[in-house]
Amino acid sequence: MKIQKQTKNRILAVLTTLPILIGIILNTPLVISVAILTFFVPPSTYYLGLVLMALPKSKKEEDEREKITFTGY
Amino acid sequence: MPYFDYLPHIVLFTVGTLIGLEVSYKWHSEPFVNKKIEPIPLIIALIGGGLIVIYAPLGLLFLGFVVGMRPGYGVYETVLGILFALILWVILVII
Amino acid sequence: MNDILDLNSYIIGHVLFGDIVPYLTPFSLALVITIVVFTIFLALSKPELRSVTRFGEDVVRTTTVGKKEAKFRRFMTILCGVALIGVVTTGDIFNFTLFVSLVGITNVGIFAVVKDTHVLDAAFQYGLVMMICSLPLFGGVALILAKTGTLSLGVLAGIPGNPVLNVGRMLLLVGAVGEGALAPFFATKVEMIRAKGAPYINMMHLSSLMVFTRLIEILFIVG
Amino acid sequence: MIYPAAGSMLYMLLELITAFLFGGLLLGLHRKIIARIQGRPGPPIVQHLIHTFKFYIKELTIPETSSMPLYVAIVLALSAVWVLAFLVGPVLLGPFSIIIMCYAVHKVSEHGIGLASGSPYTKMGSTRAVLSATAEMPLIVAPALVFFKTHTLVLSDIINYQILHGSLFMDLPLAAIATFILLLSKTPFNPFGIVWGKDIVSGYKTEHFGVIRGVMMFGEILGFFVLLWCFLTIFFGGIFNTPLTIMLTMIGVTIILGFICALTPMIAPYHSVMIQWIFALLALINVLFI
Repeated sequence: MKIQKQTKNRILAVLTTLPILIGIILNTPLVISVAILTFFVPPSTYYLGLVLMALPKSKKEEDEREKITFTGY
Repeated sequence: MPYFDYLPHIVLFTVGTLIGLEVSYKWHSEPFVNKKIEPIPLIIALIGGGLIVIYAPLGLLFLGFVVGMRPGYGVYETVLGILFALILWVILVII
Repeated sequence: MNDILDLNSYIIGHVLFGDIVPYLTPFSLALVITIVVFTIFLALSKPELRSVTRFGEDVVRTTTVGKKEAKFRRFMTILCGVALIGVVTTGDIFNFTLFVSLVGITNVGIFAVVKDTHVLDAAFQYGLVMMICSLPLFGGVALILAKTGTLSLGVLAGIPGNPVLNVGRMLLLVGAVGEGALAPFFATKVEMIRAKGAPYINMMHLSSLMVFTRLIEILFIVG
Repeated sequence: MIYPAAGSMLYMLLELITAFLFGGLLLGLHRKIIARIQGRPGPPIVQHLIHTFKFYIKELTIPETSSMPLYVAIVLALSAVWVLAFLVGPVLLGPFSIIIMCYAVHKVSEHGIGLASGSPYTKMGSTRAVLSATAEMPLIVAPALVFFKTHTLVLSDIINYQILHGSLFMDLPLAAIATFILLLSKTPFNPFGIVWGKDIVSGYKTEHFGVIRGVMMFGEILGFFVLLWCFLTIFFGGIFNTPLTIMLTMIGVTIILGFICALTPMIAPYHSVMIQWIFALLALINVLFI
C-alpha cells in the first residue's frame, strides 16, 4: 500500500509537533526539553511548511495544478 | 529576566510594519517621486510617539506602520515621530 | 576534577575503569549525539550525481560513485564515526591520541579508493603529514606522562600548569592539528574534498572539526 | 503577568520565538542600512521575515542529482544546531564550549549543504566553506584567553566575573576585535562571505529554495542572534546584562556591521582567509597583557 505524499507529510507534521506540545503540557525536565526542542523544532517547521506549501492558495491555482503535471527534470 | 518580556513589542512592531507596507501600496501605486511630508502618516507617527511613553507595544505598532511604509515613503514622518517621543519622554519622565 | 567542572559546570556521569576514567559532561554528551546523528544520516545517504562542466565543451556530464567504491567508503565513514565517539568520550590522553590517529587513518581510507589522480595525490600528502605529526602527538603525551606520572584527565585537571606541561601541550596541539587536517594543513584537505561522494567527504570535515573542539577542551584541562 | 517557570518548555519556546522575530528584524535593518548607504531606498525592515515566511509556502523541488536523505537532513541539522546554541547560550547560560561545538557543526553543515545537491556552484561554495573554516582560529583564541583570565567557560560565571571585575573588553581588546571579525564573517553581504559570493551564483545555497530555504533562513536568523549575543556577553557582560540593554546594543552593533558591509568589497578567497588569520594572530598578542 502506498501512502499519498500529502497524507505522509501531514502525519509527519503531527508526529514532529506532538513532542513539543506534550513537553509543554507535562513540564518535562530541563535536559529532556532541550533535547526535544533541538530535535523536533526544525523538522516540525519543515513538515508544517510542506503541508502549507501543498495547500491550494486560491481556486484558480487549484485548477492550474490539475492541468499541469510537472514531473521534474 | 526573560527576553519574551519584549515579545509583545516585537510582534506588534512587526504587525505594524506589515500593515504599513500593505496600506502604503494601496495609497501609492505610482513610481516613487514625491518627497514631501504627508498628513495621515504624520498623525499616525505622532500618535505612535506619544503612546510609546505611555504603553510601549501599542506605540511601536503605530510607529511600525510608518517605518514599514513603501520604500522611500514615511522617512520624515518616522523621524518626527521618534523626536516627538523623545521630547515627551524628557518632559514626562526626566523633569 | 576542577578544570573539567570549570569548563562544563557539572559532570553527568563517569565510569570507573581502573586508572582511565571515561566521563560524560553536557559538552561531550552534545558531541556524542551530534556524531551519532551525523554518522547515521551520512551512512544512509546515497552518493550524489555530480555535474561536471569543462571549459570549451557545451555539455554537462554527471558522474557518481560506483557501487563497490561506495561500499568501502561507507564502511570507512562508519568507522570514522566510531573513532570520533572514542575521541570525545575518552578520559585518558593516550586513548585520545590513539583515537585521533585512527580518525586520520579512516580519513585517508575514505579517499583511498577514489579513482582520481589529484585526489589520491592530496591523500598521499595528507598521509605524509599524518605520519610526521604522529611524532609530536605521542611525544607530547609522553612528556605529560613523564612529568605528572598519570594520563588520566580527571587527575590532570587538578594539577597546576608548569613549563614542561606547556611544552607537552604545544606538542599535542601540533600533533592533533596534523592528524585531523586542521587549519595550517587544510590545503591538502581542500584538494581532497574535490572528490565525488558527498556523505563520505562530509564525514571528513565533521571529523576534523570534532577533533578540533575536543582538542580545545583537552588543552584547557591539561595544566 | 504570570511567567512560565524558568527552564520549562514553554519558557524556552517563547524565548525562541522572540529571538527569531528579533533576529529577523535585525537582519532586515542590516539590509536597509546597506541600501541607504549605497543611495537606494532599500526594502522595508520586515523584508527578511517576509522572505522567511514566503519560502514556507513556496513549492519545494529537490534536484534529481542530490544525495537524498542528506539533502534535507543537513539543512535540518543546520537549524537544529542553532536552536541548541540558542538554548544553551542566551536561555540557560550554560557551557560556552557547546556553542563552540555548534559553530563547528554549522561549518560542517554549510559544507554538507553544498555537497549534497551535486551542482558545481554549490560544490564550489562548499569547497570555499572548508577553506574559510580557517576562520575557526579566532574561535580557539578567544575562549582560550577568556579561560585563562576568568578560569571558567560557563557563561553565567563569566557574566558574574565581569560584574565583579569589569568587562573583559578592557583586558582583551584584541580578542574582542577578532571575535567581531568572526561575527562579521557570518552576516550577509560581508567582505569575507566567500561561501555565498555572487561570483558563484549563491554559493552553497544555490540549489535550495522552497520550504527547505525557509528552514535554513530560520537557522541563520537564530545563528545571527546567538553570535551577537555571545560577542556582547563575553566581552561586555559587565555593562550589558539585561535583555533590554542587550537588545538595544544588538541594534547598535547591527548598524556598525551594516556600515562595514556596505563600504567593503568582497575579498578574494585566499585574501579573506589571510585577513582573518591576521586578526587571530593579533588576538594571540593579547596573551602578553593578561
